[in-house]
Amino acid sequence: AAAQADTKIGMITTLSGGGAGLGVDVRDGFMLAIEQDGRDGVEVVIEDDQRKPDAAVQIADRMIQSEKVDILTGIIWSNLAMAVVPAVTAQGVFYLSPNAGPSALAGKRCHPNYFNVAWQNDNLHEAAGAYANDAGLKNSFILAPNYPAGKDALTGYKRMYEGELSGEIYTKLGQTDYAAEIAQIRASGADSVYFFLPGGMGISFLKQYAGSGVDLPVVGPAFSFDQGILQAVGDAALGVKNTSQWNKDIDNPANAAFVAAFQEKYGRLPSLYASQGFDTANLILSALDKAEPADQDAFRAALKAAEFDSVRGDFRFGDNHHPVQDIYVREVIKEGDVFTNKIIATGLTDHADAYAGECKM
Amino acid sequence: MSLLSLQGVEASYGPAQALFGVDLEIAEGEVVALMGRNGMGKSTTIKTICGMLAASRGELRFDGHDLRQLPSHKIARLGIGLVPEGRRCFAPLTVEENLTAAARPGPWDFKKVAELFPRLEERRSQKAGSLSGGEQQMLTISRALMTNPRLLILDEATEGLAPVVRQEIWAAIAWLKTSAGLAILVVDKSLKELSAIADRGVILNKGSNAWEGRIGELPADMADRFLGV
Amino acid sequence: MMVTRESLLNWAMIAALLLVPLAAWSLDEPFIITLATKAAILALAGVGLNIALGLGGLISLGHAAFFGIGGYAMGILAAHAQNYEPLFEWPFLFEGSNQMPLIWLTAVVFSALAALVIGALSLRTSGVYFIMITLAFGQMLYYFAISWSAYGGEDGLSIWVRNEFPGLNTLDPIQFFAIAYVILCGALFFAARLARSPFGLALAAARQNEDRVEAVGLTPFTLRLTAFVISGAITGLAGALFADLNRFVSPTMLSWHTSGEIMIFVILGGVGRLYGPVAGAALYIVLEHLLGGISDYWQIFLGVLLLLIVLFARGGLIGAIAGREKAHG
Amino acid sequence: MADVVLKTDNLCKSFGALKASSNVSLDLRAGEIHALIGPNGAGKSTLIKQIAGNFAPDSGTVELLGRDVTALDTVARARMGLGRTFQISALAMDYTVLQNAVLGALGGQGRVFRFFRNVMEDPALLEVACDALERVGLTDDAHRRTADLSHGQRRQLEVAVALTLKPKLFLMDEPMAGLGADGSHRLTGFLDGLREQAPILLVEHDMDAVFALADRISVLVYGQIIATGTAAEIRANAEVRRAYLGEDAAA
Amino acid sequence: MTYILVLEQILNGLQFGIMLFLMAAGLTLVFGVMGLINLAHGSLYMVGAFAAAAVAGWTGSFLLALIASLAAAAAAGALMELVVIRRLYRRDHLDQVLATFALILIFSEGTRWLFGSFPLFLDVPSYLSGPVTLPGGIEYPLYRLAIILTGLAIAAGLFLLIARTRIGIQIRAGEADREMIAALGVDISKLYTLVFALGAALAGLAGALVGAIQSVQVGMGEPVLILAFVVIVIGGIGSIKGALAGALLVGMTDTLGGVFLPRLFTLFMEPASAASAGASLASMLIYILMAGVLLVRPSGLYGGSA
Ligand SMILES: Nc1ncnc2c1ncn2[C@@H]1O[C@H](COP(=O)(O)OP(=O)(O)OP(=O)(O)O)[C@@H](O)[C@H]1O
Ligand SMILES: Nc1ncnc2c1ncn2[C@@H]1O[C@H](COP(=O)(O)OP(=O)(O)OP(=O)(O)O)[C@@H](O)[C@H]1O
Ligand SMILES: [Mg+2]
Ligand SMILES: [Mg+2]
Repeated sequence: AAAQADTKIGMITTLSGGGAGLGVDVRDGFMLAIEQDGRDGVEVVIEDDQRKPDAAVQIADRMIQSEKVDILTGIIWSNLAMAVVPAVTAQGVFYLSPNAGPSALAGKRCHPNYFNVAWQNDNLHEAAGAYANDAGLKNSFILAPNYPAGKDALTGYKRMYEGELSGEIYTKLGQTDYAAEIAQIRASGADSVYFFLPGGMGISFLKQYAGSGVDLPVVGPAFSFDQGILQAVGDAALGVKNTSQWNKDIDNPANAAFVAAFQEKYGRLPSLYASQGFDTANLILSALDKAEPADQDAFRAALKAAEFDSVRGDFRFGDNHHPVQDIYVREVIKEGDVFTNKIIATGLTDHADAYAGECKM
Repeated sequence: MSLLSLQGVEASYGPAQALFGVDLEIAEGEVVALMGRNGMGKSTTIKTICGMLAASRGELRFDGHDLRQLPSHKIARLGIGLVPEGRRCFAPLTVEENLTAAARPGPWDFKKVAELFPRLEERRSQKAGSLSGGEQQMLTISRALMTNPRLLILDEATEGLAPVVRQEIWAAIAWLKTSAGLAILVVDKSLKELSAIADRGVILNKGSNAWEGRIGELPADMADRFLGV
Repeated sequence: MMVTRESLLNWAMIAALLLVPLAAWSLDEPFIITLATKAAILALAGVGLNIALGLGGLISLGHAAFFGIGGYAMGILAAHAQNYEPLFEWPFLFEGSNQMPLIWLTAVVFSALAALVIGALSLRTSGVYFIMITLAFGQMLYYFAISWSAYGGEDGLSIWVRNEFPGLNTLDPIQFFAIAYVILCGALFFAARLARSPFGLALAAARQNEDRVEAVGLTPFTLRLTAFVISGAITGLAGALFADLNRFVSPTMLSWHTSGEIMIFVILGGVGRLYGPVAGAALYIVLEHLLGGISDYWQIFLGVLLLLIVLFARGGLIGAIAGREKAHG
Repeated sequence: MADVVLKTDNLCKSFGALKASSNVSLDLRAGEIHALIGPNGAGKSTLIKQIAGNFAPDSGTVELLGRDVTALDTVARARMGLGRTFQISALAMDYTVLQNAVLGALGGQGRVFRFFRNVMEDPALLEVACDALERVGLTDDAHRRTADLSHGQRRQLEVAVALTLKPKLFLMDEPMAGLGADGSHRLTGFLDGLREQAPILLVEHDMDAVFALADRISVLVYGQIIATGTAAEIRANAEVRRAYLGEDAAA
Repeated sequence: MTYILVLEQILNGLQFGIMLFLMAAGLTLVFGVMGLINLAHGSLYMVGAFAAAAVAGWTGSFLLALIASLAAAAAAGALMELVVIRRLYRRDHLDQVLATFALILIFSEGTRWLFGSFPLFLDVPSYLSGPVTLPGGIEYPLYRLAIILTGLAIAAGLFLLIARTRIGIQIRAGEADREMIAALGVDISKLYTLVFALGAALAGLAGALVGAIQSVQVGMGEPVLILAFVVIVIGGIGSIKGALAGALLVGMTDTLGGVFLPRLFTLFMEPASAASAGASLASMLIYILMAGVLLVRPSGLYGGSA
């Protein structure tokens, strides 16, 4: 029985400033699904959080108190999620994360009304560690920025990786020059490099790495090799392996339709973030088919069932409401003028996260 | 024809009016003394001439040019050299740099200025800010000369100087008048020296003209009333 | 005291800051109340900064340090109170606290201490160097907080429920607003008295002419340091309230952007105007709120508006409305 | 001999190669005006700054009221009773005349760390301040902004602020500078009366004022005192005439 | 750790310092000469990088891209000066802070509006790419060597311009007393527009040079802006020599601190936490350096009176 009453979805995401690209992608993917569905009675309100935690908290308050939204989504960054999610779920509203999956929310602080549609933060790093074993890498040099997500990243990699570490470095958050780190890599005798440097940091690192003459294989999570920023990295990224739960060449009808529709509507290839936005919207719509958010238990069960056509193919939630999914290894290639990825292997199959056990729900 | 001519000039600092109609004429090669008690508008008159303060009414002409239309630097380039009240040398610059900054082609250059004030030659590469008061005063006079002006304006140029130096400066002014043929507008409190050198005196009182004529002929009651002597 | 246009305006402003949320309360628009609370708290931070900046002429670009310390005082005390993990056991067992008065006291004490240390070092410099050295200390704390994993690092610390105040329900927006409003009024009253006190006279004189103050036998350094400490303490108190408003604290509160924003409230309202920060914070928040909906590029409009205000409304908002003359004594 | 309130002993101060003070020893006695004259750049202001505590001398000592104060800073010396006027007016320009005077009174009283009482309504401070303004003749201008005062009035205000401190001696660096003839006359008369209250070390280029006022005159040339004596003695000194006064000064 | 690696890291510090200098030079010029706090200097850096990326995209020529960065940033700077900055000289620093903060918003979002939210591509030209082997066997990217040399040449040129030429002297005179220099017949407004455009062009060039090895994106100027402020304050405001010294000091401290502190910490901590604790301290290091320098020399290394 389709829900007849109006459903209001609030999207809080980053639409201005340096990190806006990710927010724009999530929003565009999300709205594409909503428009394709075209049903009446679903209203989406979108607000820019400027990547400021306090702004995000206030927008959430407003959406809940004034606009009376039933569901919130959209946040890109872990620190904003940590600020917003607990307060939102405590007020009895559903939150679906289209990106960010901080470990606390997967473990000790999990909540029945919180669902993560993307990944737990460690997932892609774990897959990279597993891939390193498969690829026979025995002596990795690993680096990440010195903040919680960075530490989680290296921890995630080390959780799966079985070889030796020739070096482990935490860089400054927002650092743009990596000459010193690259020199250390050169001197370390490593056989490969694993790095997690999101956004501009990754672009800088790769360009400088390519120019340094160091020639070791590089592995990273998808964040530094995604559609939005690959063009800015250019040739420097060619051949790099990266891990992702999605790519545009995953072979299923939902994905093919999504890629084509996205390209048609926005004139660019969809990114990982767009796919996550798209999946989030479709998940919500599938649950709305079964229950109203006001009927919390029913709606929660409908979400948990996750009966929608994910662009990733198989998709299901674990007990802590985080995905259990395959994570692939991609390689950066050039198609015509455009840099993009193709899947070359599967890193982890049906993988859940390491914190599920801590979640008591 | 007069070189500089002011007619009915009025000017204000924000809401406070300071000049209420000042008239002033200076001919080529003439030395005019502008006099008056403290706060009567002498420096303000000078600032309006130099374009540092806008006249709200009246006419200001220099050599046929309407000064009210011109920004400060263009006025200076017409040939007006200013020695301002309170010295205002460029403190972080050396003596030589102070002079170079102002230099424009003409007979006055560093060598000639150094002849007039040999002390400056000795202090050539000292920062102007650490010069003694008198040295700074010499520097600002030299700086104005380096612009090779036709009209030199001296606002309290002998303030704070030792009597000997003061005599030197008066001698220099006299020399500028006779040998260099400069027109000079001079503000100073020393009546004795002014009457020796100036062709004419103009007294301001509360922002407008109170008396004009040869200083020697200033009636005693006026001197008392307008100058306090 | 003479009734000037400025004092009328001040009364109007402080009344509006009270009436708007009251109206919103009766119309059941809790978010407007939240906005007003935010304005009141940020104005409080501005009032703190204004004591250093307007009265003492100390342009501090590091006040986020105190704002953040206040925030972390709240975060740490409340987190321990929630976890039942004692904060320390010696000399006595302390399990944190979720009582606002105790949190405020902690915030004030620690931000004052920080201001004492930072001020004592920074006040050896002046002018632009002072601006930058305060910024440096702010950044040090910022980077420290980012990597301080015990309290969440860059992710920050989240508190589910607002802390408690005896006799009030702080979760009710209007009641929490009332707390912030009363504190703001208290700070304004204090700042007004301070400006006219012997200390205020000497402090402002040190801003205008240091030599003169020394020559009458007063030490500008001590005057400034005292002002800096008072200023930091008030801003720290604002930080604790702000964290409570969001039920969240993170290193963002310590970043130089935050310092810049607090400073912008002060400048926007009018430097040295007692109520300047109130006007500035309110305007900024309203603008941010109204423009946010216009387009993705709304910050362009915000920029243009700010620019117009600086260029054409000299003396800030209050200056533009009430006239340039500052009221003295 | 009258009490010595200020004494410098062999003060030396160099800026690089330049000796701005070399072995300067002078004293100021109760009830006198001691004028310090000398060519521009002779080191008068530098000496004043060493006495006031702005510059530390390279060697030598400064004694104030019988105490060695060489190691003390400006504030401490001001508290001991050293009143001062500056060569370039140092006043709080945004304040009213009265506020500047009250500031002086506050400094004199020393209890500045009070955060609640209204300073401009403190009768004790106001009395001191108004009294000082009265003495310099600025009572009518008490509520004007200092920035709007004429140059001469600012000089008077400087003296008034110094007076509020009830100083035991004055240092004055060119107080006549920039004053017109009438201003100089008035100030001369005023300083004349002031010496009873506190002796003055006066740096001045206005010879009319110096000769009218000074009990003793010291002449500083190239950082050295070349002569000390009464007005008549100094006027007659050939070296002083050559270095400073010029030939027609004796007339 | 071999001495080669140490040498290489010193070279890296030098190179990072030079990059900072390029940014700081324009800032210190404008700051010292015109007494203006220009927070929007970082925006000019961004304008330079975007202009370069756009032109490199159209023409494929890196040289043209550099020229475009100079021209675009200079033009943006001149425009900014004529429209906004010129009204701010006589205002106090606070008005300048607010106005130039507003300019940041306008520039950043304006750029995003023009170029979109995603980073742009700008790469090192092939004739400057790849490593070269230096005496002693150090392999070092050619492009970074080129940056070092360019930076040093610019430092020398600027120093001569300001210290020796008449224009330089007039600029400094204007800094001391703007009204007076105008009254002496110098067109100080034009001079200031020029200086501002020059400072902007330097920032733009820095943006383009650095953009080739970093990411060209909105907001790229802000982190560097703070570093550049740190540099000029350490060096002493207005001093080109100081900016160079400050930049090298900051570059060295940051690079070497980042490399050696974690190692130092391993002496008494286990590796993972040493890496993290060392990195934390390293990120605070330049601010500690700045505070330290200012405590000893309150107006910077080469600053006059504050
Ligand atoms: N910057 C200013 N702002 C406001 N008022 C001013 C300013 N400068 C001067 N005035 C006022 O303008 C009037 C004329 O001042 P001006 O400086 O022209 O006098 P002056 O004749 O040069 O006196 P002095 O001999 O003391 O230099 C005075 O009443 C003075 O108070
Ligand atoms: N900080 C300094 N650095 C270098 N030289 C200085 C400094 N201060 C003063 N001087 C020099 O010391 C000498 C004495 O200066 P001082 O100001 O004491 O002279 P003064 O006797 O007060 O002269 P005036 O009567 O002109 O005011 C001058 O030659 C001056 O250039
Ligand atoms: Mg005058
Ligand atoms: Mg002197």
